[in-house]
Amino acid sequence: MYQAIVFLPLLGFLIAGCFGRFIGARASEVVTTALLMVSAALSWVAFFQVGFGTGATRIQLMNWMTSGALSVDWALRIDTLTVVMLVVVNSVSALVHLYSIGYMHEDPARPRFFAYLSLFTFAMLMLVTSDNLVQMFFGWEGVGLASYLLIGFWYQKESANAAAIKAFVVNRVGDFGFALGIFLVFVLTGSVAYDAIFAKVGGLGEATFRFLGHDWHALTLAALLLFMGAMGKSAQFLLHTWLPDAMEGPTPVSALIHAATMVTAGVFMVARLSPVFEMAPTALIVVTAIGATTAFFAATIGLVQNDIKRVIAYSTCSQLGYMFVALGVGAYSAGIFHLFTHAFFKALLFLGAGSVIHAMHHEQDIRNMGGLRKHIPFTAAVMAIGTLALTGFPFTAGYFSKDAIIEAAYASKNPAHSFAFLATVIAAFMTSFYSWRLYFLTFEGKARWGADAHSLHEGVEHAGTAAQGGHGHDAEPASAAPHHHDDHGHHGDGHHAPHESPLVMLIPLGLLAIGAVAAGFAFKEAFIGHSYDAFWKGSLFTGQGNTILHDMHEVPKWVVWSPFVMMALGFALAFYMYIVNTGAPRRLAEANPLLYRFLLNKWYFDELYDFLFVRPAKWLGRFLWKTGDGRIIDGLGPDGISARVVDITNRVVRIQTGFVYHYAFAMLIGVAALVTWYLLRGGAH
Amino acid sequence: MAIGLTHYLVVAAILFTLGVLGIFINRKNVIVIMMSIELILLAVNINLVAFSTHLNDITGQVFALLVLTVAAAEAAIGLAILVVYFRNRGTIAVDDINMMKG
Amino acid sequence: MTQTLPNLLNDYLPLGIFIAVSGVIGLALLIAPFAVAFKSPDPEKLSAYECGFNAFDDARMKFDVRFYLVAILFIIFDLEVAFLFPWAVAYGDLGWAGFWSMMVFLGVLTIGFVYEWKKGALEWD
Amino acid sequence: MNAPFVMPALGPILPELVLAVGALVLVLIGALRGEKSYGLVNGLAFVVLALAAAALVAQPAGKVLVFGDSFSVDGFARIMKAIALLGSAVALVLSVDYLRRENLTRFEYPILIVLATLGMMMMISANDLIALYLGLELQSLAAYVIAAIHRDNVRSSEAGLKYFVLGALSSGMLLYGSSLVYGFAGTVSFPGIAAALQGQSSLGVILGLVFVSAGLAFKISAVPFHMWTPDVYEGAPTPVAAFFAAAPKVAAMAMTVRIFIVAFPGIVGDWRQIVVFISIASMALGAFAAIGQRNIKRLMAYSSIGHVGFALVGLAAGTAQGVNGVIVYMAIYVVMTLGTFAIILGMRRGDTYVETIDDLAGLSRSQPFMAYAFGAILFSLTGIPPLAGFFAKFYVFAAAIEAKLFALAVIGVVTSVVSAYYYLRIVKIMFFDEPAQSFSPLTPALKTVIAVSTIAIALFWLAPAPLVSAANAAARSLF
Repeated sequence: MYQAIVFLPLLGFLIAGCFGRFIGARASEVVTTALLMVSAALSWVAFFQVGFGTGATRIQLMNWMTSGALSVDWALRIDTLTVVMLVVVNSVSALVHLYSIGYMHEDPARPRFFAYLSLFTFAMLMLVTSDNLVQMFFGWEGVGLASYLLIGFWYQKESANAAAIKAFVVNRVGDFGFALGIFLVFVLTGSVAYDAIFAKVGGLGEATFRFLGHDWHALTLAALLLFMGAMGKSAQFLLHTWLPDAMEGPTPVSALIHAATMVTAGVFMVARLSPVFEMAPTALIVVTAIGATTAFFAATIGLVQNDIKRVIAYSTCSQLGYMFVALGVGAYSAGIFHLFTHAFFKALLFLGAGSVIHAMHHEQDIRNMGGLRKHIPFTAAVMAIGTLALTGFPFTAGYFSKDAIIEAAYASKNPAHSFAFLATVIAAFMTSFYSWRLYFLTFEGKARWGADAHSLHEGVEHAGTAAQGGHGHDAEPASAAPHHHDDHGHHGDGHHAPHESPLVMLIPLGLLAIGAVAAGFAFKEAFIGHSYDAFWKGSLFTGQGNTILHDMHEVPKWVVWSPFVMMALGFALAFYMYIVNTGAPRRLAEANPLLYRFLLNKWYFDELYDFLFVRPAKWLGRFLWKTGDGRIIDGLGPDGISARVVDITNRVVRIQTGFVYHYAFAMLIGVAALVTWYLLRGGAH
Repeated sequence: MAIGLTHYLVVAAILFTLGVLGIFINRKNVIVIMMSIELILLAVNINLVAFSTHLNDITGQVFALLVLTVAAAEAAIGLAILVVYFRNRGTIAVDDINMMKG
Repeated sequence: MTQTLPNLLNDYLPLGIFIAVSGVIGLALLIAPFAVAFKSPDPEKLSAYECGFNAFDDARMKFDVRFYLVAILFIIFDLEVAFLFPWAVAYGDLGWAGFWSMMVFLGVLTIGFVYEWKKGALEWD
Repeated sequence: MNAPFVMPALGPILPELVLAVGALVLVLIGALRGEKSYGLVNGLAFVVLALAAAALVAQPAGKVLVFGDSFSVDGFARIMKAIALLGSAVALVLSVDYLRRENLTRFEYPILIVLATLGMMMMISANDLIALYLGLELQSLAAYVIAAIHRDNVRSSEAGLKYFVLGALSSGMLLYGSSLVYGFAGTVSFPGIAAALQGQSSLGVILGLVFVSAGLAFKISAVPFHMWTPDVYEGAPTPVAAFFAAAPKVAAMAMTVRIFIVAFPGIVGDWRQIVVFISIASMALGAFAAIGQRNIKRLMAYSSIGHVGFALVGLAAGTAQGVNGVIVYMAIYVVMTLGTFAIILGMRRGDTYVETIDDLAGLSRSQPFMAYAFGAILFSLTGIPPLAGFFAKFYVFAAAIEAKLFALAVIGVVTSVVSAYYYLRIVKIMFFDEPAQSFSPLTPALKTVIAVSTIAIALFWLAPAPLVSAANAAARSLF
């Protein structure tokens, strides 16, 4: 059964990828979606079997490679943590597949799209079922690759390419740390298999590792390096810049990859390696601090964003920060629980946003929406549910998981806990504000897309998109134009009212809405409540002094109430500013122009990186190359190193003069250097 | 004074160095490079024969004989390539052999 | 190690004599023709050699690249034949295996020869 | 006095015999049938290579020494020979269409390839310095000629000339080193040298070793003996560059590994420094110098320099695991390189072959198959999992870490990140730039080579075990 869960998406990928052209788009959609459905159904079976029964197991597929002391098996590790992830990944993926049938129905490259989606799902499953670090790294890179392909799916669009490359490059930074971390763990424990690592790690508490002339606490260093990988993948503070840009991809992709699954891989990894992190308290402080910073920082940016998807993207970033706070303070189960619930409501929000975009003829700016509830009531309803869940309205999914994290942050003994508590509570307020702001601006109030406003806007918008190759629908490939939207009218002269999306898109929304409401309530006891031990069965490790799960239930009443109060305040403020007194936001922005601009420009992070890395690179590139070459390298992304690289390249290439005697001279120098080296060294011994 | 192994080795080393220097100091004529290469190989042969006598082991001389014949083949091929090159460029000045660089 | 200077020079005496003798012989050979040679040019002596060179010409003149070819072909066969000498000397000890080894070697050379013949490398034109 | 001269056993050298006799027969056929015989000779050359491969596969396992121990047939030799034969045969496949279009259909070409392959097989099996030198020269002499095969092209002849001059210098250095090693160890046989040294190194031997390494480094084009590579790759006709980049590298690497591991096992500490130095230098130079390149053949030259550096990381470890890494690396490298060159040969508009990177612009739209295959190969060359190139790097780095060469491994990882720049730049140009004029359709031969190599690269992760375990056994046969 577990093999089927993991390999059915691969099968789907192969069918759609290799034969998509022959069997046609419709067949590709049906095949991949059906396979995913089966996989998802099996995942739920596995979930109940393992979580509430005794099905934890390890399935050896094959010996993958053996090289000296290193032996890597290819095996599926099935425990509670795995099945939770299986459920999340497969459920969301199946629904996204289904949804995409409707959302992408105009795109000529659908087989490719569905193939990528299935490929991504397979890689993600590899990641979550991994039995050792190498296998995890493998899945880790696989999801990165699939994400790269999906963000750049509309490759005719310049911004999509830029975003794809940015995501790729930023993730490479994290992956570099991750790879080093794996090496270090291997050096320390002599193995990459989890069981062997966990067995050995207890005895390594005092081990040190000499690196760069300094003795480091080995496990702390390893944990920090691994966490660096998590920061890249999960878009944490400093390495977060790729996530909002990744919204250039099709909306279902955003829902699947950039909300529910891939970005949570970092959280999963830290939870999976909890025995390592538990032994490295310093690393946990860093995890907490970074998580809290991200939660706060991303929320502030979310306050003023106007693109419907970007708001949700920053919200994702912020929620991921919550999860890391939970992990950092040792409440691994709370982090995973939030991951679980977040997958439902965030996917719901994204898919809902997709539905809005679909209805609005590819409009993404919430300032140009409003009053949509009357036109697309179902979407509005599910978005409201998603927003409630996100903001933590009592008894929705977010209420249980997010409050648990805030309580854990308060109860923790982690030195960074008060900062984490403060940051998460304030972020809860901001979350509530920007979520309701999004909702109110989109669905309530006066319609700002009326004939005048819209046609004016549309002219601008479409001139813009036409320049990029005439895309519609976030931006479809040019080949789809001129597009006839049979089901939602046409553009240009005259305006047709927004209308509800087709049923194939509404079903996933409905299902996710159920999840967003019920997931918290139904599984609270199992994840973080009294049946904790029976449910997790040791798949999450907590150190002996770690009593956080007990402590978090003993916090003062005001702490328990604080998130609710914050949520209510946020709601009230949003209601006031966007329903009651709609002039207030403008006045506020005008009163604090600096702050407003600071937030609107995302704390100027892109500009800062641009200034620190990209600009010098460009300058040096122009200076050194004088010709158009500079563009090519710099086009590769925000990389300050590229300037150094170019510099070195030029020196190196200058040696290659083309003269035979210079070449011979180089050889002679080489020989002479080696001989000299041995003569000197010989004198030394 | 008995001429010992060391003397042969020193002569060979000098010849070898001359050969190597000839390759990259000379900027005029590729033929000189060919000669330098022969010089290097001859230096090697002196080494081999000297060691062979010193060690009282025939292998060195066998090696030398093989080097000699291979050197002939090498020279032949070198000259052939040089002729082809001359036909195309009309020059065999070492300084002119730099169509490709970077 | 602690040789006196005269002793050191003594060691190099044979070398000095060698250089002196070679110098004398070289010079003698250069000068002798002026003293003893007949100088009676006639058309036969002044006409070009068989290879097409003039009898009296700049020694650094350019000459036909085909000479290279002939020289190259010669040197290859010449040097490969160098293997025949040790083989002939030791022939008695080698037996049939040795005989056939050399025959194979000569066979390979012959194939090379056939190739160059058929390619026209032996034709002047 | 001497033991009677007896005929050596010929069974173990059957593959070499097939190649040698085959080459001679081909020369005769070519000579007798004249210039028109290219097609026939080319076809027969495949037959000869295939027969040699068959003879190789049919050899029994185990280690045999023949010709007075100067020729070793062991597991290591067999696997490297198999890779080299494969490389040569595919390079020959790639050449056919190119030669026809460029009017280079000379029957000497396939013969020279066969002869060079014979030289490589000798290099791989050589168990003493003489056999090593002869094999090396046989391979090199053929290679010099092939580089200049385009007689009327000034670049090709310049490539040949440069290759020859520097190659001759390097073999001179190798010989000089050999003579020193012979003199100070008293023997030319590799095991004999190991026995004579007894783990001690004298200055003479070290000096000899340095010169020998210089010669070897030239053949594998490792820095600072790499300078010929870019010029020769650029100047030589593309299929020739493909040939140079694949099989001879494998043979030279095998020879390097064998001489270090078999002849100097006791003084690992001494030669490791040489290997580490040239490995780091090669990785770094390969990564940096390739970035500014416009000509894709030049770029591949630098790329191959870098890859040799990575393979040397495994050798630097000096362990069976390291050698295992080298074998795996070279096998995967050959597949990737041949795939790349097949694509470069596909860069053709009508009868004109182009070779600048800009010509690839927008390839994903005009020739999606080519673009995606090339993309996969480039990602693999970068070393991104799950493609084969990742495993190649993984094994050598793992071996280096086992051998406690942490700095080397870290530098390797860093340079592989740097090298990602220029590989991904090509991806960017292919997928995101405005399309250039599109290429003519691929020939079936190219298509096959591209498809096979891409599939091998993309699906290697499913079953790395056969190659790795074979390499493992082969590596152990040296120790």
